[in-house]
Amino acid sequence: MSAFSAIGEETDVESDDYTPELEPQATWCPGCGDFIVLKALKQALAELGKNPDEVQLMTGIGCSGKLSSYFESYGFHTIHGRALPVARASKLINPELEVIAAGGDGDGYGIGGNHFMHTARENHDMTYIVFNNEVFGLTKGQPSPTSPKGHKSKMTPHGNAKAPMRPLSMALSAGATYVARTAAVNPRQAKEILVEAIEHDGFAHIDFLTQCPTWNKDAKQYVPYIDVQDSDEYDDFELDDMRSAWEMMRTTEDGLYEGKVLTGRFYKDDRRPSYQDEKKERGDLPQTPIAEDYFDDSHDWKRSYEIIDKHK
Amino acid sequence: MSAFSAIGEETDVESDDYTPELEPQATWCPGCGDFIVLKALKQALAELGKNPDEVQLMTGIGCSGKLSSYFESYGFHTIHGRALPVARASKLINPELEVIAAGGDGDGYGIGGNHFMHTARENHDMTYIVFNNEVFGLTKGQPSPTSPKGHKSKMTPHGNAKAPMRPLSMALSAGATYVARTAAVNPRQAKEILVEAIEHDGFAHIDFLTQCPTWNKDAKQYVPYIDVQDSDEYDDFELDDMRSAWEMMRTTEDGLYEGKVLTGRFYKDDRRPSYQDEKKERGDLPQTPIAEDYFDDSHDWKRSYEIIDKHK
Amino acid sequence: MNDNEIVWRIAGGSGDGIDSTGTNFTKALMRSGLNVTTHRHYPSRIRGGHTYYEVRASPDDIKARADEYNVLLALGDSFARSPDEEAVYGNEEVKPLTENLDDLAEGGVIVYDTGVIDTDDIPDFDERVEENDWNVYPLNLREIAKEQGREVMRNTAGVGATAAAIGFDLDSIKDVMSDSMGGDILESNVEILRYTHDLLLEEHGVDHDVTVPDGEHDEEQVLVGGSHGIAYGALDEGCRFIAGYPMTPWTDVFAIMSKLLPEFGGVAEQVEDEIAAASMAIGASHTGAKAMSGSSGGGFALMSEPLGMAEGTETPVVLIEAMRGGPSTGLPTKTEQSDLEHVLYTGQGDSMRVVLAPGDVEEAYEQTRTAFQLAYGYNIPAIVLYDKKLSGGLTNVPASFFDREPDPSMEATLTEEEVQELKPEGAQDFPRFEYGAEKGVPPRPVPGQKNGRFKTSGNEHDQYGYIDEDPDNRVRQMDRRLSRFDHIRDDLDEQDHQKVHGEESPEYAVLSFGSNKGVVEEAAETLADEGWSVAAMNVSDMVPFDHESVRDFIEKAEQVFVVENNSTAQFRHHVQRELAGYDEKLTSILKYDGDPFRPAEVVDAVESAAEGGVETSYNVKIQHEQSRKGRDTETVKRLESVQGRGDPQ
Amino acid sequence: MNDNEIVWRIAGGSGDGIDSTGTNFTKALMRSGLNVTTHRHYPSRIRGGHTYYEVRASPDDIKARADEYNVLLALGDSFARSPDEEAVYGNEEVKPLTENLDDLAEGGVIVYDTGVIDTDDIPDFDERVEENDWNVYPLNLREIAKEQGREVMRNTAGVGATAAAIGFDLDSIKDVMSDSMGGDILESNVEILRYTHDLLLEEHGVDHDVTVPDGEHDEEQVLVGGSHGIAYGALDEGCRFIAGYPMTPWTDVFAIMSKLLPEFGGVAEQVEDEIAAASMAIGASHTGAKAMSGSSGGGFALMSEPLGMAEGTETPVVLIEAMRGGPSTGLPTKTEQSDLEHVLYTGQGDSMRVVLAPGDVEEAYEQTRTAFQLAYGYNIPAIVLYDKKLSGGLTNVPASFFDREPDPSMEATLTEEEVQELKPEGAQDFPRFEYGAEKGVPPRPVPGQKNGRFKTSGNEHDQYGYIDEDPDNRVRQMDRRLSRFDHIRDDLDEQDHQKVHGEESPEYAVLSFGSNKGVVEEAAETLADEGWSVAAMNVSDMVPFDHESVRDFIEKAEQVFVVENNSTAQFRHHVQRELAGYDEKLTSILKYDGDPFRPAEVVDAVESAAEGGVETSYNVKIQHEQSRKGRDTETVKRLESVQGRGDPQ
Ligand SMILES: Cc1ncc(C[n+]2csc(CCOP(=O)(O)OP(=O)(O)O)c2C)c(N)n1
Ligand SMILES: Cc1ncc(C[n+]2csc(CCOP(=O)(O)OP(=O)(O)O)c2C)c(N)n1
Ligand code: SF4
Ligand code: SF4
Ligand SMILES: [Mg+2]
Ligand SMILES: [Mg+2]
Repeated sequence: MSAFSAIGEETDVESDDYTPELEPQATWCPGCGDFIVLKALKQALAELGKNPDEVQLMTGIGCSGKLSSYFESYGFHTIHGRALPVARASKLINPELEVIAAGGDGDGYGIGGNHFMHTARENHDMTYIVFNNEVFGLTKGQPSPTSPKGHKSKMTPHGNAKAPMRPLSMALSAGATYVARTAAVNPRQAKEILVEAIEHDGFAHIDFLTQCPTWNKDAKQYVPYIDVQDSDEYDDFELDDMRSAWEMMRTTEDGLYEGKVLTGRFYKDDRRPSYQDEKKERGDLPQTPIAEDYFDDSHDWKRSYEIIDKHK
Repeated sequence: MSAFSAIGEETDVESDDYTPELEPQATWCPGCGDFIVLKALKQALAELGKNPDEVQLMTGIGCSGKLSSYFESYGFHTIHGRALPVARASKLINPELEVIAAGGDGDGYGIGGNHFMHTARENHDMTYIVFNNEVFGLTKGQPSPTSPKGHKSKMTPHGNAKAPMRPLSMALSAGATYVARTAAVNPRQAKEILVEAIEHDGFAHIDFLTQCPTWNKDAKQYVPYIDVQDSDEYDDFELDDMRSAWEMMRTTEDGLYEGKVLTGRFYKDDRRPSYQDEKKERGDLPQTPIAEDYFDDSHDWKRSYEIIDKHK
Repeated sequence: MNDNEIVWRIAGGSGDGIDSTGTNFTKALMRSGLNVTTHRHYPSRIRGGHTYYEVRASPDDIKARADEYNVLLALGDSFARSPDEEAVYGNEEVKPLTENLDDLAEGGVIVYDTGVIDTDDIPDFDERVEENDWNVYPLNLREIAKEQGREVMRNTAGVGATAAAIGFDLDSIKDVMSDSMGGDILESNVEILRYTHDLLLEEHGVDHDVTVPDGEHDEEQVLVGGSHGIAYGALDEGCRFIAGYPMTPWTDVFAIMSKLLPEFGGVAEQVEDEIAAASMAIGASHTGAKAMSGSSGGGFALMSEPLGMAEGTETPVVLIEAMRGGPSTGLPTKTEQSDLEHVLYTGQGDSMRVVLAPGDVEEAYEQTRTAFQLAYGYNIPAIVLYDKKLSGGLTNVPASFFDREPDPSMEATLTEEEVQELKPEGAQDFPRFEYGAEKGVPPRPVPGQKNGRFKTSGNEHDQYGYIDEDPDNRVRQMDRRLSRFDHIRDDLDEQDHQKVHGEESPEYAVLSFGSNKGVVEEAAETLADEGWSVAAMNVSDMVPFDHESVRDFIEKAEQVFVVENNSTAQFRHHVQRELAGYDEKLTSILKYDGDPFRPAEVVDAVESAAEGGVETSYNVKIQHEQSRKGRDTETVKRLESVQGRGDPQ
Repeated sequence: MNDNEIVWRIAGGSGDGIDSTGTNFTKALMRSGLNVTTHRHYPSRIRGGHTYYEVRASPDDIKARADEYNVLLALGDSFARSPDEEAVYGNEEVKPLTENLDDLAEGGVIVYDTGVIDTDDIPDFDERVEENDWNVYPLNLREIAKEQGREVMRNTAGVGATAAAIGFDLDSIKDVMSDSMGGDILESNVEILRYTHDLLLEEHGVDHDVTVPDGEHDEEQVLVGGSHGIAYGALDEGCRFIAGYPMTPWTDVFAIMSKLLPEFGGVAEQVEDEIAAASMAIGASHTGAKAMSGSSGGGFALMSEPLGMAEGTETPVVLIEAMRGGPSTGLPTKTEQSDLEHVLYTGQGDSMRVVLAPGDVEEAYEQTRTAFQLAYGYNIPAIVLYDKKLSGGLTNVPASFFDREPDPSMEATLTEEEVQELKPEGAQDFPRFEYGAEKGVPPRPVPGQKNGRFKTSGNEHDQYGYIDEDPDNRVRQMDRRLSRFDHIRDDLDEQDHQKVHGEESPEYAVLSFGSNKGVVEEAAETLADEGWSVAAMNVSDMVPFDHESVRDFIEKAEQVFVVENNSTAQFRHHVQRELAGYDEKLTSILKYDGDPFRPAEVVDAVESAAEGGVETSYNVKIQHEQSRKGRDTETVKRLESVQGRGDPQ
């Protein structure tokens, strides 16, 4: 029997089961897009029938990072920019957990950008939600890597001189196998995409447009949005064709700053094995979760004495 | 008169003028590709008539990082992965210097990957040479982010489980405005590309294939190589068209691990202003080098007392 | 409470403009001729959550926040929940009143907004009012503001009412308001100000003796905080480059510099992380500019490796560290002095940096200038260590304090002419790391200077900067680099940072560092007034340490109380490390609940500890032993009012 | 030199296989029944550059490298320049001979390769040979190897020749060779071994008294270094996860673990940087595995912030820090003990970590196990601090030393059954940070356990792990976390790490930490043999410090010499910090030229310092004062032979 009976248990859960009694009420500002991420995530996990005890949520630091305070599961509020490596290891030690990482655009594309790139390259099996509000929320409105050129703040009185980074095409170039963008203004799509991302075996990246009415008035409204899957104009790319996906992503990224909000799935590759599977295949990761061994009294713990002969 | 008379001075230099008397002889292993980077860089700067005193070379840590020991100019051997931010600031303080940054594939794509991405995004005007030997050289053969899948080493006895990262398409997606790959086996092309990169106004990235005969026997020979500009098979992409460049880069990146060594220029964009110019345009960077002010006795040093009224 | 002062507090929801209203009122008090200090309390949250802003004002010399306060303006927390979610903290709205009653002095004044707060929701409110003799003035501020057209004017309405309650003339308030507003907005604000002022007098009459004292300044004052001191010191010293990444509370300095540098002919960069920030400051400095970076907590932790690069390459740079509650993300918006050891020692190898911890706004300005002078005089990194308290607390300083000459000079940097003169005959490179250099500091050329080229490396290097692992070269370079500290100490001796405040040879001595300066001085004064034989010293020079002054101070006293805002007595241990003694003589007075000390807390702790006691009536800990061992054998008496949410037992 | 020992050195070019030849010879000496210790010198460069490998062998108990050596096998540096560049270090090839003459004992033996080295290029070679009574055996090893078909067999050829010169039986050498080779390769190696052995005897005859002593071990021995000790300790304690990034000298542990973990049912990850490495170890531990990471110098500096996360979230993790010369990139391949302060204090806020510094291979094994026990017993990060010397120096240990039970248990981690039992009635979450927990350690559930879910955060949090900035909660949580150190100290007291070696109440005491254990013990023995009243103590417990034992040791002596490998006396200051005393009693003996101490250096320094002297005949510094101030008023007498390249004067 597993030492972790919450895992894989048949569960009948509702969205509300992911609401913590101690912090049922998120303290984000009125109108903040982050509320919708929380709601969509609850719905997605309920739809997937996940027991809160089998979900490990790792968050960064930012308004977005507080997600783990308002979501009832195992929750690890890490440090700024480092949710991904913490999550990666969690999944390696217990691949049966549902591991979700989340954080802001500053957290994930700024200070944590290198982890983002390398986690995508390695195709770790997990879901990564980036709350993209095009601004540093928690520290009060400084430009983030996705802020539009010209964004004004205390830090940039003459407007941001930097061009925004391109989260979708970067994720793809880096190696992510599921890439989507959704928006807080479209909670139905958000939930669906979350379900797909969680079900995907490999690194699933969701760029989640979350308006920040407090610090980013310009980008406040992500409406009207276009769902590329529902659109005749934009649906002529193949989800599993990298080259056409890349083109569509560039169009989408440029569009955001020209007022055209394109959302939907942009890439999905089911052929590339996840990192966990690659490691297992090479004999570099045990077939059963390492976490189980510590609770298994019959586990055979190999000791150094067994290999000491080579030093004789 | 400038406080830096080496800058822009008409100079008649030869390749040998960049050879330091104290370390004329690089200590790389016999057959190491790094020798060719050094040689090509000397030739390129001689061709451009640069005074060694107007060149600021910033290097990372690695076999590659020792470039600054063997090259006669102002030389700053920084720390692992951080040559780019050091170089960026140098160029902001004195845009008239010729700033060149260099380091290994581990240094630049691994630990320093985030600086690489953001320096490209911001399009800082400088040349960045990555010695890509597909391995950690100085620390003795561990896999680097560009090591082929399956690379064996002490650290990976069953072979590397990670897919290599894609330096060219990443640079492009990130925002670099000049992207090329050359190889130590092709010193003529290397020199030409270096000349172009140094002349380019913006972030010029060169992925320089440097065989490491000591730790990476597999990748030892980058021959036969194909110069895409000279090839009928591969020259049907446009240097200034992002989409076709991206496709060509993917082909080139994949090819390397299949034994097809494609080199040459892959992207060049002369329209996007450099970061220095963006900042100047917004009034966020003075028109003349800040470094000059400290040597200019007539410079008017504004003081805090001039703005103290707002606190009254 | 001192009769000759007023301590006014405005409380409300985070994001409700409490901060700017408080600052404006402070300015008005200052312009009326009073000395002021401010203290701000806020949660790590953007909107909502209880926050307050307190100003103490007096014609006397004041150095710290007050022990209690006597005027409360309680606005409601306007924090609105998302319509999609249900609010559950039912009493959040009344917090601006409930949370602020404990510290309100007897006979104090309360003005509150009946539009949001219903005192029926507050247990024992009327009893407490009676017991404490509070003077309560309820007004429907929200309604009044709404009627005048804009609900946000609630703050102004409240200000008008409290002004009436304490007899503060509206003119200086209007004066301040007109600095930042004009036209219709100014007019309607002035109108509402006057309206509630008159209304309060009409409806309630004023029948208490809490009134604003009169004062007069000799000269014009400015209202500034530690962050201004640091930023202006840097600018006046010719700093023209900053790179950073936002982090509370360091962001203040970064924002001031980012705004001003373009005007001052410099450049500011917000970059991808703190590693890049510190590396860029080093690159900028190497290229000839006076440069700085900085951060708080985890951001500074990321600078450990670049800081070492500055040490190893002898590149001058000034780094700023603004402390907050730790470890890890800790208490992001609260104050603490717990990064001392981190700043002293982070980074591999023998550390080689200057560390100064200024005690107030003036010291922040002056010591930042000193940090630049030492950094660029000795080609060494210099760190200015301060905290959230010093950063955000405002105080008045004579405007003339800032009337000083800028000094962009870099003592240990060469001009191109000097390079030509000093370059050894026949050498290809410049000997940037010459063994025999005066004071251990070989001066540096700047890239672009003809014949100045040199190498530099974080690896051990020879006199030209080429990597060199020869043991003898190593020892010579290490000794040369270390020898600089003697000369730096000599320079600092001239600045006389460590001064004794109080008796020459007291029975009791109070030792502190950094931002506790004013608190400890005021506490010592109170103790002296009570007849104690006491003196205080606040230490700024962390490295190189001022052995002579501190030893002398300790030697002369019979018992020494080391006051600091952290839980492991870092400063006391630093003293022990440097002076190798005084085991029995030192007693720690520690506070680490996120709030700064008040003078009364220090007085109380000293009184208890002097008798060998270990208890105080505050959240303050007395520790007689010097080490971690024995930590839980002592007792802390805590305020029992709050038990922490979710007690599982 | 001791008569009963042989100290054999093989010198050549980096990359020429000096290392494996040396290790094989060492094994052969061990198998012949001798005790061995090794020391390796190499440049931060892959191929070329002078390197040597030294083994000391004796039937006696030996604890350190020898003061001098008596057999040199000088191979040429085969380092070939790139054909495109001109070689200019004309004499690089002879360095394996020239660089090694200073330490060669009188009457010593030299075997060198005339195929590469021409002694005419060496100034005064013949005079020095005569003066020192050296026995020189030139052989054209390169030529011989070439003739036998493979130039790389030069090393084997040299080994055969030195074996002949010191009367060492070829059997144990052959035996060792056959472990790693077979077939033709083995055969031709054995052939050349025998060939040069016989040739030397034939051509030269042997006429000196330097011979390999006889010895016998009671039981079978294994040849291991500190890195094996650490890795095997970790494995036996059930560590099944490592994440890292290569860095000298930490790479050794990382490589051993990376190779073995898959065999042991664990997982190893080389990741993008050290921030990720430490973060991953924390993530792995959080998910229920015993996990570790580690680095050296700058790599560990990058772990500062994740280390704080482990402290703040009370996630157990073991970090390994392997010191090398600093600051910054420093001396990457040389040894130093200069990261002590860094490891103790890096990271913002009051530090909360265990730090142990083992002194030899056995301690490395045992203290690594202890580190895991404490980490997982107290949910706290524990750091093992060692250095390049301990990492790379090999020594023999009885094989039975490793015959121990594995212990994967995690004392402060719950099973799912325990979670159900302990979960408070009606609570939705598990109170992972309960105030009242025994020993201050609330045990933790593991993700996936039913009903175990909890929150954790680097922010201050309440008993369930929710962010909570309430001052009272803060104080309680801090006090609880700090209270663990008392209990940890109690646990460590049982291990008795700090032992006195020598007299009970000596006149002179020698205090050291970490890898200087053997050196200092041997030095104390020498001094005792010379009639000094002396004792030594090596300290391992850095945090929590063993106040009692160290104070007692210092109290009992009249003068205490603190021996350490760094320039700022970090350990001495740590002692002062912890004990708040002994200003006058402590004298530092410092070495920071990149090489480890030899016993004779300590003896010499103690002899000088005991008289109040400040000079030694080595690159060793005596410092009587305790602080940086005064640094350049004292003198270091250096070996004058090397002035460092490129003296500009
Ligand atoms: C190392 C470090 N640097 C800086 C900070 C301060 N900080 C906290 S959140 C944040 C950025 C928040 O922006 P984002 O990641 O976009 O999240 P948001 O608040 O917008 O959701 C910063 C800079 C920190 N906590 N740690
Ligand atoms: C922070 C830090 N981590 C690790 C190291 C150790 N280190 C030095 S060079 C290097 C990698 C070298 O690989 P690469 O960058 O590809 O350069 P190469 O030697 O192959 O030219 C590493 C890991 C270091 N110096 N600093
Ligand atoms: S500041 Fe912006 S991102 Fe943060 S909670 Fe408020 S609206 Fe949301
Ligand atoms: S190890 Fe490889 S990269 Fe380094 S110098 Fe040798 S051949 Fe070149
Ligand atoms: Mg954001
Ligand atoms: Mg490499």
